[in-house]
Amino acid sequence: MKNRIGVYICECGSNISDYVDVEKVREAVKDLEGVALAKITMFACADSTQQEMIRDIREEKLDGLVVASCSPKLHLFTFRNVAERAGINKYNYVQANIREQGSWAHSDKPAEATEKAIRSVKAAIARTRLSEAMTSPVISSENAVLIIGAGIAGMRSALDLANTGTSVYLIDRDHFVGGRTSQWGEIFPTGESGLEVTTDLYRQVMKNENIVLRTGCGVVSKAGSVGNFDIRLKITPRGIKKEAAAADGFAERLEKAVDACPVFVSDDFDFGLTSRKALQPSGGRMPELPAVDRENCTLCGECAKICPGIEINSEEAYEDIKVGSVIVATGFDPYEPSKGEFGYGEIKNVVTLQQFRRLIETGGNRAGSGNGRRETLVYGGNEIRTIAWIFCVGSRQTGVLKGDNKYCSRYCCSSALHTALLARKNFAGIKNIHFTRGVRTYGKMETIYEESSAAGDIFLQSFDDTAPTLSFEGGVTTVKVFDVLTGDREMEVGADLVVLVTGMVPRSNEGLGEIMKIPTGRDGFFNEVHPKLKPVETMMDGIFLAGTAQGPKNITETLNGSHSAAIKAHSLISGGEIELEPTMAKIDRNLCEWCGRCLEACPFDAIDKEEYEGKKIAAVDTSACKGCGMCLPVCQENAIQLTGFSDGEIISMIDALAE
Amino acid sequence: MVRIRPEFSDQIKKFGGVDFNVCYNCGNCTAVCPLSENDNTFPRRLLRYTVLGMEEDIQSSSDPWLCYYCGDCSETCPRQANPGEIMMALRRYLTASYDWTGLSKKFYTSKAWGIGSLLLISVIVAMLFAFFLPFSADPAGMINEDGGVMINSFVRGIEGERFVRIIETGDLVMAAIISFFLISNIFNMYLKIVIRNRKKVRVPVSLYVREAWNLFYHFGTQMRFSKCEGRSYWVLHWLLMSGYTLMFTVIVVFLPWFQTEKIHPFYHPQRFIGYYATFGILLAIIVWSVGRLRRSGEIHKYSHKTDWVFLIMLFLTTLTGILLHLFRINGMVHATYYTYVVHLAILVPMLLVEVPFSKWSHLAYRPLAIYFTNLVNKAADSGKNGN
Amino acid sequence: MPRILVFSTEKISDPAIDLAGLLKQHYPPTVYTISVPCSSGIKPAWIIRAFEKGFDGVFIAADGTDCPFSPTCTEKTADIVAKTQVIMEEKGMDRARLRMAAICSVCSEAFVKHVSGFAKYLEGSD
Amino acid sequence: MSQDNEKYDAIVIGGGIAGQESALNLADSDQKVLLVEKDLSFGGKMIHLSKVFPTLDCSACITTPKMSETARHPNITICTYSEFTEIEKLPDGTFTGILTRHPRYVIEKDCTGCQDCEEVCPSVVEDQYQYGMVGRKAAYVPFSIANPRIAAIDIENCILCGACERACPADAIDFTQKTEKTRVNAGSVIVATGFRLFDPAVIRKYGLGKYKNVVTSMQMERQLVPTRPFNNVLRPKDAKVPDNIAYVLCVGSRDLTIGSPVCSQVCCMYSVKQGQLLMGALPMADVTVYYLHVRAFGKGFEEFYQQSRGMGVKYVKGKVGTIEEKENGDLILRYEDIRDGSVKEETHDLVVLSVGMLPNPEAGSLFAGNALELDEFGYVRQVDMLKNPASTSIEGVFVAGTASGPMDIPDSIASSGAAAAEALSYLKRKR
Amino acid sequence: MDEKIPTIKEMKKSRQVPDELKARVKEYGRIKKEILKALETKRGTIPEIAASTGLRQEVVTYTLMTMRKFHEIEVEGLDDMDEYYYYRKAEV
Repeated sequence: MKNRIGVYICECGSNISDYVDVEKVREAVKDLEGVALAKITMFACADSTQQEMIRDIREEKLDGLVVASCSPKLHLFTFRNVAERAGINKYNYVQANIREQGSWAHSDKPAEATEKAIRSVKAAIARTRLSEAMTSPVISSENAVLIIGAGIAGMRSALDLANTGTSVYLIDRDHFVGGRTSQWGEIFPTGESGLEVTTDLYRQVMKNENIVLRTGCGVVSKAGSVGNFDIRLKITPRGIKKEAAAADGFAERLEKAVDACPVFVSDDFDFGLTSRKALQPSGGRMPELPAVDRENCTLCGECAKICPGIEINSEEAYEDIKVGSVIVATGFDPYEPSKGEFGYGEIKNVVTLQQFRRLIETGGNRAGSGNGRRETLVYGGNEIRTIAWIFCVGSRQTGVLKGDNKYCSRYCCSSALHTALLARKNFAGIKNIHFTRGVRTYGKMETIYEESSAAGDIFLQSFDDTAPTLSFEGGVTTVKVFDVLTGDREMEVGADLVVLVTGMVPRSNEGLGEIMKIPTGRDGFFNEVHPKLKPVETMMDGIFLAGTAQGPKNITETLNGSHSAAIKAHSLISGGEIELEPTMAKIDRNLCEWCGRCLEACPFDAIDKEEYEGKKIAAVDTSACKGCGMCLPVCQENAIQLTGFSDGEIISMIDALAE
Repeated sequence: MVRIRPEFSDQIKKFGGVDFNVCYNCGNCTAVCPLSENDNTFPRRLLRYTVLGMEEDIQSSSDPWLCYYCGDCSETCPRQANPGEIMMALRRYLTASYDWTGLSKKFYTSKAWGIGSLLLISVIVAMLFAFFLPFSADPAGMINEDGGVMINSFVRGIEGERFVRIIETGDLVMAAIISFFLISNIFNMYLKIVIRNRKKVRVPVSLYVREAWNLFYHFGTQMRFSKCEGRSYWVLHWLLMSGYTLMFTVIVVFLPWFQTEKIHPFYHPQRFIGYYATFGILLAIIVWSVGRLRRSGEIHKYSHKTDWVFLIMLFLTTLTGILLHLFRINGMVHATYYTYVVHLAILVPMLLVEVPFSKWSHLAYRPLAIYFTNLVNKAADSGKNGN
Repeated sequence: MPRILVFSTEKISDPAIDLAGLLKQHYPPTVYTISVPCSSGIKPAWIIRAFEKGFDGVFIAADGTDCPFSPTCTEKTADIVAKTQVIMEEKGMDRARLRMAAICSVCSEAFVKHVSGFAKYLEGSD
Repeated sequence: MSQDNEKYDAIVIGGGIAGQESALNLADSDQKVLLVEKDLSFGGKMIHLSKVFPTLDCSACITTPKMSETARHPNITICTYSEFTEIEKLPDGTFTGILTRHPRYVIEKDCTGCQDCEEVCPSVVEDQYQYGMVGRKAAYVPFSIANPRIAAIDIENCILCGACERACPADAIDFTQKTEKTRVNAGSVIVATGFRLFDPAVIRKYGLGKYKNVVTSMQMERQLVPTRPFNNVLRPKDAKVPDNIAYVLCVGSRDLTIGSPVCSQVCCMYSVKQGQLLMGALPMADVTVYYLHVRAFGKGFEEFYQQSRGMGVKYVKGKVGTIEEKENGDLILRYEDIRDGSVKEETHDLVVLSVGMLPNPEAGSLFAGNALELDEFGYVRQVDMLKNPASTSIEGVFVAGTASGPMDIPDSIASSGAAAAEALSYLKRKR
Repeated sequence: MDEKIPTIKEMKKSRQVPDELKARVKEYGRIKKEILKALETKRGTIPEIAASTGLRQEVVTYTLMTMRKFHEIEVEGLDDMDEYYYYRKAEV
């Protein structure tokens, strides 16, 4: 209980004193219990007054401070600072707002404004008497970060963090890094290939001694909280000894071993366009080491007989690491159309955008007559000239399009048009007909749209109430649509190839969301706390999102998010300790009868269960609690208090105001 | 059902379409066009037909003729797709598509054909004079009492009145040829715009009569053009059109009255008409040539080669006409006669090529298109009201 | 004049009440505020206490959708109101003496309207 | 010019949301930051918005806490009403430039923001923060949630009557203040100069300025804010409550006639948002949006757009060609309804032009000799978009937010994170 | 506190007030007076005020809304058609 409180009533020039009789206020409070002095000042915030307060606090041995002046929004921190400089705890300072909520709001009724000011100051004094000295709790933190996913997002974040001295564990489920970007070929706007970009990042990653890269690696479990996460990793062996690759003649022997491998699987790097063996060479991907696909390997041993260095029998390994923060960069999967969706899987010349990308990249399908210096594009043995592009497959599923993906996948319009232009540039005689639902080449990407239409690409459009239809008759694939741009008349195109412009869905992540306890949104992607206030933060303190794990993005946008996640993680943990808000829920251990309601109410997962004197009670995870107080009203036993807003403080204020 | 034919737009590029593929179908052009109305919305729809290769829809449309190319659409087009120029190109394309001989298309799309045909006719005209109407060697006595050259008396052995009759006959033959082609082309146009539409609309005969006044009204006034912003264009166009038509009528139908030996006083209608037409035509030529050279304003940004041929031919005709007049009133006998032949050698091919097959044909197509459009629209309206 | 206790929130509704003063938008001077971190952390006991101590009405100026802590703020605050109103009815109080509304940080006009209307209501019901 | 060079780790030019976010990120990583804002208050454009899409939370509720956090941060120094120019790179990789502080003729530390000066000032000019819809005084606090919330004297419009000086209870008015120039050094520079709003007066066929009931979307934005210029959403001509409002999209975007080929990314969504807000503010009103393509591409945008359709906002595909005024101030919009291909004329009583973003030309002139490269559209060139998106043509200078191209708020914030992260890497590398 | 010399004097030495600005301030004052006169006895909508003062509607809107901002004018209800608000002089 504070007994020597100093009260300062500010005139604010005349802004307060014109309407509030400050002398009357002083009279009313100067003799209250606990008040050691009460003064009137012309400008409480003036430097000289601040000095005077400090002097008073020291000389009069004050233990609490009340300033009745403007809104705390303006000067709470000024006077907390005064308190601190004078040697009393800053939380023993309380500000009474008698300007914005006093003299100004009630300038029409000065007498009542004075009355309100008196009560407000009394309430502030009452609160100060019960105020607790608080210090911000500090927890230690590990200056290490786990980054899940070594695509462009994960590698970017890893490099940022490592460059600023933080240790990074960069893991990827796959045996090769680069993620979706490495599959993408030439990219707008610079024309670099995705593989070039990811290889460059990979080289930087390998050079950086602060980064530990683990491929074939996933998260098994997570314990602990911000600053101190305990993570268990599972590492699937690559099946190749690193040293072996350096040996003479390895490349030839590997080639033979791949030939000898009897297992054919669809090559997901080419989105199923080609097949590969269970023993996969890197094929230009990083690291440039082959890997054994454990899921499909039959352990026949044929390869190992030919190529020493292949170890198909090595065991899975586990590794426990301690990190201060986690960045989730698990990326996206392209939407997989269901069988029969726009002819997919039923009509043979229907492919997805991603497959088409690989088709024009691989070059393996280039053949045929050639027209001048350019080759023709061949798919399934047929020359491709007219390509029908069907947009929004797996996105914006509203109206006649059935499905759960209501969102727009953002990147596909620009990407499809860029790809169509590439096809036009690289192959002879290509004609592109785009069946759109309104082209969404936002920002500078509008220039791709302009370029492609200038080149002669044709755009048709339907609204939600209709969609293009496909038919396959007599060896000809026909796409039809009622075209909004031509007075809703039905248009048809005979297409050599149909490309379904498929959007993004969250990448399957084997329950990572549950392990990390981070929520997903309606669209299935991981959700940030708030798109503007906390755009890369998750509800779990210390766990951040980077890249398309959060939602559809293009590469530049992905990089922006990755940089942001990295610097947020860095500023959170690099100091070695984390300062927390002192306002926090506190459990009265004697009163608590664990019912779990507080756990349910807490938006931050900051309530744990613990044993106390033979009973189960709630415990507040101080590193996660944000002091919102949502657990307070749900507690049947009134066993929770919020520091700074305890029952005592609030009730004393209510009483003072009601008096 | 419409089958998309992307290659069609390449064809229209030859008729002068520029950059129209960049159109993103915002409809701005149609909305700013003061002539675009409910039943006939353009230019976007026509541009769209072009991009998609909807040839039949284009051929049965009268819309390109309803456009007077004020340039507002192109000027305000956010994608700079030159919608106005596509209407121009489509007018050329339609002129070619009405022409059953196929010559028009050749003139428009081939430089060799375009210039070759003009040269050929020019040479034929010159040859005709050389063989059948050779010059009299003696300039004496060719000056009349006014001191001017006797224009009709320079052919050896043929006196003035007969000469005029011969030239008049030639004129009428030429007019017949022009009319034959033009009228048959117009019939073709009628088939495409009115008859093909029959599936949808049947036009009652009475309507043809009731709407006929429109034909003359629009031909005479070009009133639609004046709805476009910038009235000066309309004035200019009207001056040219009226001057040209006057001249054409006077020369073809009233030659004996126009081409007299006597030089009338300045205020005589014969001379007055000549001066008026010369002024109108010359002014238009100068303004448009300067415009095209400077590429000022939307309508002059792009010039098809036939635009230049047209302007040059018209200019040469006018120039030789003026010279002829000057030489004549100043009594310069030889100069007058040579210039007379040169004048005809330019005028005749211009009329033969331009009137039925090229630019000048719009003089007929435009008012007819309005007429046909009114027929179809009114028939459709009464059909709707009747039902 | 009826006395009203307003529970406002530090980040969202408090600035709106300040703004009302700044713009000289008057409301009854018998409206007092206590500011808390989030409107979904108000204990029913506090509200009941206010009534018992003589306040005629309690107004919760809630965060609404602008809540910096959780999107569930509105429903949680509504739960508190509902729960408290049950207690009020048990104690024989008019449940309409407790009101809530979301007040965004610049919604000063809305605040003034709400409390003035509330005051009028309370005056009438007295 | 003072001799003592001030030194910082980073200078952030522009105090909008991008500048604040960049500064906070760097300051949280223990870098000393100078935030330079040319306006009287920082906060940028965002502080003036109503609610923001697609979450519909109020812009001020998001911005003001961020502003106080920035203002309070021990590692951040803020200079408002200031410019940082003539920047040069030194051989050691650091930067130097001139910080110019313009006089506001008010002593910052003494002003309490009481607005007594405003009350007595007789000179009224158009309030730029209300986009000219009402007036403000020549002695004024910029806007109610300004930071710092203190007064300034607009000397250009001051009639030198001295009333403000007499009225100020804190003796904070000081007409003797002069422009101050200081040389400042920093390890790196972040350009967050933001964008310029397109001025649709140049599109004469829309009649902005001539027809008083044609307003810009920013003016509508202000009308929808609780601190709005009028007592409700009203027509600026005769203060009538509008009941049939039209939005004209792509005004100043995707339009080569005004030299702006790019899509502004935000106009569709803010129009969708304003439509929803208007439906709330004026329940009887009809809202029609004339659009080309609805670019609802971001997280939650498409859903937000569909929601507005569900609420009854009408969407018509077609660009408005011309606007004409009727005698009663109503406006006739002529457009082609693309779906049925007909030309239509529709009467509305208020027309909102959804104006786009243009590059802020200031970004190019910050550096001595215009050394900072711009792209073909006039935005700051991003030299490595596929690996380091915030990097510019000068190593050590980074770009955040709309200085590099049109962006919405979440994208601006993300790009500011990138600028801060790349700047931090640069600073660590140079040390 | 010691008597301070007003700093405005200093400013007046180096600065002239343009006539155009003086005229504008005067004009605003005139319009303001007109509006107040129109509202002397009864409330009015902006078209009504414009009609009775002969000022252009948009000028009345701008000035009246500015006056409202500075608490010189208050809003008093909506007309029967729900189209125009009534405004009156603020009670000071």
